[in-house]
Amino acid sequence: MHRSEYDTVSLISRILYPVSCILYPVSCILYPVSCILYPVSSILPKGTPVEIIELVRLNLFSPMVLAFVLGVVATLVRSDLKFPDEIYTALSIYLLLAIGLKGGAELSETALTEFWAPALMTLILGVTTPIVAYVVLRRLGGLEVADAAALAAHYGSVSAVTFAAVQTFLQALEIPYEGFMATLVAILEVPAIIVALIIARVALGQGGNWGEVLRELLAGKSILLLLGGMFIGLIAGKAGLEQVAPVFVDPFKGILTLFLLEMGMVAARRFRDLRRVGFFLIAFGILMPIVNGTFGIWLGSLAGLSQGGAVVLGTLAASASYIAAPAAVRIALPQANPSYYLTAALAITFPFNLAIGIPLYYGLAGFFY
Amino acid sequence: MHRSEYDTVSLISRILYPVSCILYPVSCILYPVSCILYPVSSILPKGTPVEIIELVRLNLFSPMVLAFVLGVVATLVRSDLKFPDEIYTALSIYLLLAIGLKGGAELSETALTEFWAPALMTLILGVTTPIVAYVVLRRLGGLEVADAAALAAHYGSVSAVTFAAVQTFLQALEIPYEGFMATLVAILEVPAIIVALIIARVALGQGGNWGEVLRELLAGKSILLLLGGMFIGLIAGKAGLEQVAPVFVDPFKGILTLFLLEMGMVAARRFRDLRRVGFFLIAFGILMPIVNGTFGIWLGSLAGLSQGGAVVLGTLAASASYIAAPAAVRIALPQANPSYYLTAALAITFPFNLAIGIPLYYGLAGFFY
Amino acid sequence: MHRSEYDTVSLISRILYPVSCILYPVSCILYPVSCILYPVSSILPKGTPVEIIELVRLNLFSPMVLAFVLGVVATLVRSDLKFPDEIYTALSIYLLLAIGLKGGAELSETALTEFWAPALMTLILGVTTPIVAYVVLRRLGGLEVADAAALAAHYGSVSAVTFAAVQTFLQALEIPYEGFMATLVAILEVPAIIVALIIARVALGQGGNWGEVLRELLAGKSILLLLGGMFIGLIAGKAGLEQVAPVFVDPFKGILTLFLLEMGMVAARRFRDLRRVGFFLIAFGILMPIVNGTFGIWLGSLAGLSQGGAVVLGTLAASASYIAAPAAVRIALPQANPSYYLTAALAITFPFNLAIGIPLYYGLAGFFY
Amino acid sequence: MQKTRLKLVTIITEAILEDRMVRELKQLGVRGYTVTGEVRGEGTRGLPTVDFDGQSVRIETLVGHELADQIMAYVAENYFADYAVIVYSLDAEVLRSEKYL
Amino acid sequence: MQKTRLKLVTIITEAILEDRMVRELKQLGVRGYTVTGEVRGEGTRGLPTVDFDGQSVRIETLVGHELADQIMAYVAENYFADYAVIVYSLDAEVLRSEKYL
Amino acid sequence: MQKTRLKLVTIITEAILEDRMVRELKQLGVRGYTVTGEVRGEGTRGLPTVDFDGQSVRIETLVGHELADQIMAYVAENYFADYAVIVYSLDAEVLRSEKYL
Ligand SMILES: Nc1ncnc2c1ncn2[C@@H]1O[C@H](COP(=O)(O)O)[C@@H](O)[C@H]1O
Ligand SMILES: Nc1ncnc2c1ncn2[C@@H]1O[C@H](COP(=O)(O)O)[C@@H](O)[C@H]1O
Ligand SMILES: Nc1ncnc2c1ncn2[C@@H]1O[C@H](COP(=O)(O)O)[C@@H](O)[C@H]1O
Ligand code: NA
Ligand code: NA
Ligand code: NA
Repeated sequence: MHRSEYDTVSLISRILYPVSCILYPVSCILYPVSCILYPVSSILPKGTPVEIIELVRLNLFSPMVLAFVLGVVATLVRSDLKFPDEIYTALSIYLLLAIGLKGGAELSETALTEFWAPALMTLILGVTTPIVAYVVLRRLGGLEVADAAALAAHYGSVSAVTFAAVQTFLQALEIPYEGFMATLVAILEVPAIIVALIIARVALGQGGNWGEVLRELLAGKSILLLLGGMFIGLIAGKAGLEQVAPVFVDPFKGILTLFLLEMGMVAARRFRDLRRVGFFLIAFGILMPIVNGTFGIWLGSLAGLSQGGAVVLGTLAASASYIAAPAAVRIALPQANPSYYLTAALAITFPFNLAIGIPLYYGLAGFFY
Repeated sequence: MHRSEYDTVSLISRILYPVSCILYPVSCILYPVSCILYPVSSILPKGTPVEIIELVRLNLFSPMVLAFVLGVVATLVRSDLKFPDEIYTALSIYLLLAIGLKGGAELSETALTEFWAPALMTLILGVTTPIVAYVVLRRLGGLEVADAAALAAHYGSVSAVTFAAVQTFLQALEIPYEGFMATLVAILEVPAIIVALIIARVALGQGGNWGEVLRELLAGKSILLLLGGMFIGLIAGKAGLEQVAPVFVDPFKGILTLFLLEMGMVAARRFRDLRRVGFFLIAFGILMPIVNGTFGIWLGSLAGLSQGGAVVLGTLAASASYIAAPAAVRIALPQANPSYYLTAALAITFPFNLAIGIPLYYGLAGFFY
Repeated sequence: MHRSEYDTVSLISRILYPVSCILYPVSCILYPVSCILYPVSSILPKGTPVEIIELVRLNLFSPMVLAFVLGVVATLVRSDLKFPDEIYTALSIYLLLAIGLKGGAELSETALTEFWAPALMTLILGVTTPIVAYVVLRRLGGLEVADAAALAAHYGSVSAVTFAAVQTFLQALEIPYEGFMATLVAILEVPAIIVALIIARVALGQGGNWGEVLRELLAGKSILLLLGGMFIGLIAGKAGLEQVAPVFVDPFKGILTLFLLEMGMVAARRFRDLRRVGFFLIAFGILMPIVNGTFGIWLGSLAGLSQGGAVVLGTLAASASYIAAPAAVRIALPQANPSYYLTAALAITFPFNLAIGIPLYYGLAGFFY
Repeated sequence: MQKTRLKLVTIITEAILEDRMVRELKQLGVRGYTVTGEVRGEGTRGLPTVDFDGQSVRIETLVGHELADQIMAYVAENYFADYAVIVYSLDAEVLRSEKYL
Repeated sequence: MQKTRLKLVTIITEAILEDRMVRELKQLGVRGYTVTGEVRGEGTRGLPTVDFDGQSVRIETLVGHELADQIMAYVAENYFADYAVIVYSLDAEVLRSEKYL
Repeated sequence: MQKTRLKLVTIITEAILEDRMVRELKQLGVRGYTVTGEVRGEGTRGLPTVDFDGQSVRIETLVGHELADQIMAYVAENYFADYAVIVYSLDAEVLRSEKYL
C-alpha cells in the first residue's frame, strides 16, 4: 500500500511494460490472421491468398483500424485517456443517423423491382443465422439455453459500425455497391433478436410481456435513428442530403475514426474476460462470422446484388450486434450472462471483422462472381 | 406490477400503438395548417394560397423539419433515444456563436446608413409586442398578472433557432436578405423581457434587484455568444470568418438538423401539458405569431429592408424565446407557472413557426412588396 | 441576504459594471505589451518594432485570439455560459489527435537526416530549460523546493494549444515550416517533467515509485494521443490523412476557436489568484517564455530549421504545459501548491504567448535569419 | 418548523433498468424520486451493466418507513437474482413531511 | 482519531438556482459544499425546472446542528412557495470537525 | 428479509486521485464501491483539483463498522495533508449483508 513498495521493481522492467503491452494486442490480431490465412491459402487457387493478405494489409493501415488499435493500446497501458460517455452517445447518434440518411437518399432513386429480392434474402438471413448459431452453441458448445439464445440474438443481428467500416473499405478500393444497403441493416437488425427470444421462451417455457419487448426493440434508438434517418433521406431526397452533407457525408470517415478509437478502448476492457469465456467462445466468435459471411455473400449473389453489394451483405451477416441486441437481451433474458455475449461480440468478433473479416469477405466474394 | 400483466394486451394492438403514435403528431401539425390556410385562402387573391401550400410542403420536406418530426416521434413511441444534455448545450453554443460570427462578418461590410432604420424598427417591435401580448393575455385570456407578463416576455423576445430555420429556408429558395439580420436578433432579444418585467412589477407593486436582473440578462449565454460572436466577426472580418468557415459556416445546416432532432424530443415532452394549458393558450401560441409576424414584415418594409429581410424580421417577431426569457422569468417572476410559457413557446409556437409559420410569412410578405 | 438590498446600488452603476469588466482584461493584455515593446523598440534596429506591433495587431484580430478574449469576458461578467466538461475533454482529444495525425503524415515523407538535428536540439531544450527555471525560481524568487520544481516542470514542458496557435499564425502569414514539428511537441513534453522531478527528489531526499510516475507520464492522454496520432499518420500516410481530412484537417482552426473560448474562461477563473501568487511570478510568467523562446529560436537556427520552424520551436520552448505537467506534478509532488503552477501557466503565460509571444518570437527570429 | 424522520432509500443498478425501476417505484406509491445518472462502480457481480462503460444509475427516494421496507423487499425479490443492484436506506429528516407520504 | 457527529444537509432543486443557493449558503456560514449537477427527478410540482431536460442539481453541505436547522428554515422560507425544491438532513460522522464548523 | 446496519463511507476528493483511491480501497478490503464523477465544490483549501473545472469525484462504499474506521484513518493519514479531500460516514441499512462484509 505504501508507494515505496514499487521501488523494488526495477525501473527498466517498468519501461519494458508498455512495450510488451503494445506488442500484445498486435500479436492478438496477427495470430488469428495467420491461423485463418494459412489453411485458406492451401485450398484457394494460387494468387488469391496473396491478394487477401495485401487487402488485409491495406485495411489494417487505414486510419480507422489504426485508431481502433490505438484505443486498445490506451487501455492496455492503463492510460488516463477516457472518452466521455456523452461523446460516445453523440457519435453513435451521428453514425446511425448518417447511415440512415444516406441510405434513404439512395433509396429514393431505387426501383422497388431492384430492391425486393435483396430485402427478402436479408430477412432469410435474419431468421436462419440465429437458429444455426443456437444449435451450434447448444450442441457443440454445451451452453445453457439462455446463454445460447442470447448469443444467437447477437450474431443474427447486425453491427452498424461494422457496416460503416465495410462501406469505407469498399469506397477506398472504389468498388461500387447498391445504395440501398443501409435499408438492409435496418431489416436485419430486429428479426434475429425476436427469433432468438422465441427459441429461449419455447425452450424455457416462459411467458412474459412480448408486446413490451417488441415495442422496446422497434423504438430502440438504433432502429429509430436508422429508420428515421432513412425516412428523412427518402423524403428530402438527394437535394436535401446535399444541404446537410458537410455534416452527414464528408466527415463520416473521420467521425468513424474517433468512434473506433473509443470502440478499441471498450473492446480492450473486455479482453480480461477472454479467459473467463473460454476457448470455445473465442473460436465461435471467429468462425461463426466466416460461416455467416460466406452464407450472406452467397444469398447476396442469388439476390442479384453486385459483387460490392454481396460483400456488404456478407459483412452484415458476419457482424454481431452491440447496441440493439444487448439491450433487448438484458431485459428479456436476464438470466443469460452478459460476459459471454458482450465479450464475444465486442472483444472477438468486432475486431476480427474490422481487421481481417472485411477483406476476407471481399476475397471470398471472388468465388461467387 | 407483474410483467405478465402485459400479456392480456394482445400483441397486435401493441404493434398498432407505434403506428398511431406516428400519426398523432402528423395530424397535430396538419390540423392547425388546415385551420389557418382555409380562411386565409378565402380572403387572399386567387393563386396565393396554393403557392403557400407548396412552400409549406417544400419546407416540411427539408431535413431540418423532418428531423424535428423524428424527435417528436421518438418521444411519442417512448424510445430510449436520449440526447446527452452536454451535447445539447454544445450545439446551442455552436449555433449562437455561428449566427453571431456570420452576422458580424456581414456587419463589417454594412454602412451605418443602411442599418439604423431596421435597428430602430426592431427596437419598436421589442417594446410593442410584449405590451400587446400582455393586454391580450389579461383581457381575452384572463391570465394572472405574473403568467401574462411571463408569456409577454417570451413572445416579445426571439428564438435563435427559428432565426436559423428562416435563414435556411430563404437560402434554399435563393432569396437574398440583409447580412446584418443577426444583429437584429441580438437587439430584439432583451427589450421585450425588460418591458414585460416592468409591467409585472408595476402591476404587482414589487421592488426587487433590477440591476442584478439586468446583469443576468446581458451576461446570459445567448446574448453573450450572439454579441460576442458578432464582435469577433466584426473585427476579424470576412477574411477571419473564412479561416473558421469549415466549422462555423459549412456545417451549419447539418448541426441545425441535429439540434432540431433534440428540439423535437423536448417539444414532444411538453405535449402532455397541452391539455393543462387549455385551448386559449394553444390559440394564442398560433395566432399571436401570425399577428406579430405580419407586424414585423410591415415594419421591415417600412425600414426599407429587402423582401427576404422583411420575412426574417417578421419571423423574429413571430418567434418566442426559449433560452433567455425562461431563465430571466424564472428568477424575476418565480410565481409565474413555467408550464404555461414553456409549453406555449416550445410545444406550440416553435413547431408552428418551423413547419407553417416561416412559409406563411414568406407568402404574407408578398402583400407588402 | 435579502434581494432588495441590491436596490440601494443605483441602476446606472450596475450598467457600468459590465463595461468596466470588458475594459479590465483588455488593459491586462495591453499593459504587458507596452511594457515589453517599449524597451524592445529602443534596442531593435529601426522599423522592426513597428512590424512586431503590426503582427501583434494581426494576431489579436484573429478569431482564435478573439474567442479567448470572449471567454475571459464571459467569466468576468459572471455569465452563465458554461462549457460542459465532456465537450472540453472531447475538444482536447480532437486537438491532440489532429496534431499527431498531421505530424505523422508529414513525417512519413521526411528523411531521417533532416530530422535528427532538430530532435536533438529539442531534447537539449527539454533538459536545460527546467534547470534554468528552477535556479531562477529558487535564487531570485526564493520559492520552496517543491514549488520551484513544479514550476520548472511546467515551463520546461510544452503546451499543445500554443503549438496549434503558432501553426495557425504562420499559416495565416503563409510562412512555411517543417512538417515534423508535431513530433518535437511529443519529444519536448516529457523530459522536462522528469528532470524537474529528479531535481525535487534529490533536493528533498525522497524516494518513491519512479516506475509508476514514468508509466503515468508516458501513458498520459496527451502523450498517448500525440504519439498515437503520429503513428497513425505515419502508417496511413498522406493518402490516409486525406480520407479523414474533413474532420482532422479542415475544421482545425474552427475547433481551436471553440477550445480557446473555453480556455479564456478557464484562464480568467484564475485571475483572482494573480494577487495571491505575487508580482514575482507574474514577471516570471512573462519573462521566462521570452528567454526560453529566444533560446529555442537560436537552437532551431543551429539545427538548420527554416525560419518558420525556428519560430515554432521557440514558441514550444516558451510555452508552459497545462495537461501533462499538472497531472504528473500533482501526484509526484503533492506538497507543491497548485495555485502557483496553474495560475502561472494558464493565467499568465498562456494568454501572453497567445496574444503577444507568438508574433514577438516571429519578430525575434529575424535576428537569427 | 417541524422536522420528521423519513427513510432515504437508495438503489444503485444498471442504467438499462432506470425507466422500469422508476415506473415500478411509482406503482409502489412513491411521491417523488431523484436519479443521478452516469455513476460507475464495481461490486461482486463483475460486469455491472450491458452499457459500454459500466454505467449505473443511482435512484433515491424519500419515503415513509413502511414503504421503505416494501421497496427494499420488492427490489430483493425482483432483481437480486439476475441484475447488478444494491439497495440501502438511510435515516433522513425533512420538513413538510406530507409532501412525501 | 476523533469522530464528530455533524449534519449533512442536502438540497435538490432547479439547476437555475445553483449559483444563488451557493452564494446564500456561504452567507449563512457554510465552510464548504459539494454540487452534483445533472440529476433528474420528479416530485409533486410537475415540471421541476425551466431547463430543457428537467435538470436539477443536488447541493450538499456538512455543517453543525444549528446551522443545519437554519439552512432548512431558510430554504423553506425563501424557496418552498415558488420553486421545485426539497431539503433533508442526515447524520454524518467526520474527522477534523473544526474544518466544518 | 433481514436488515443489517452498515456504514456508508463517502470520500470527496480531486478527480485525479480516483484510480489510486479505488485501488487502495480494494487493498483495504472493500467488496464494492460506487463513484459519482464530475461533482464540484469548494472547501477550505481553495483550488480543489488540478483539472480545469475544479472537478472532484465522490467515492462511496458500504462496509462494516471496523473497516469504515480503517478507511477514514487511512484517508486522514495519507491524504489530509496535501490533497483536497473530505471523508464522512453515514449509518445505512442493507439487505444481504454478507455481500458487503
Ligand atoms: N459495497 C458497496 N459499496 C458501494 N457500492 C456498491 C457496493 N457493492 C456494489 N455496489 C454498487 O452496486 C453495483 C452493483 O453491484 P453488484 O451487484 O455487486 O455487482 C456496483 O456497480 C456498484 O456501483
Ligand atoms: N420523495 C422524493 N424523493 C426523492 N427526491 C424527491 C422527492 N420528491 C421530490 N424530489 C426531488 O426534488 C425535486 C423537486 O421536487 P418537487 O418540488 O416536489 O417537484 C424533484 O425533481 C426530485 O428530484
Ligand atoms: N463542509 C463541506 N460540505 C460538503 N462538501 C465539502 C465541505 N467541505 C469540503 N467539501 C468538499 O470537499 C472538497 C475538498 O475540500 P477542501 O479540502 O476543504 O478544499 C471540496 O471541493 C468540496 O467538494
Ligand atoms: Na449478423
Ligand atoms: Na418575438
Ligand atoms: Na516550454
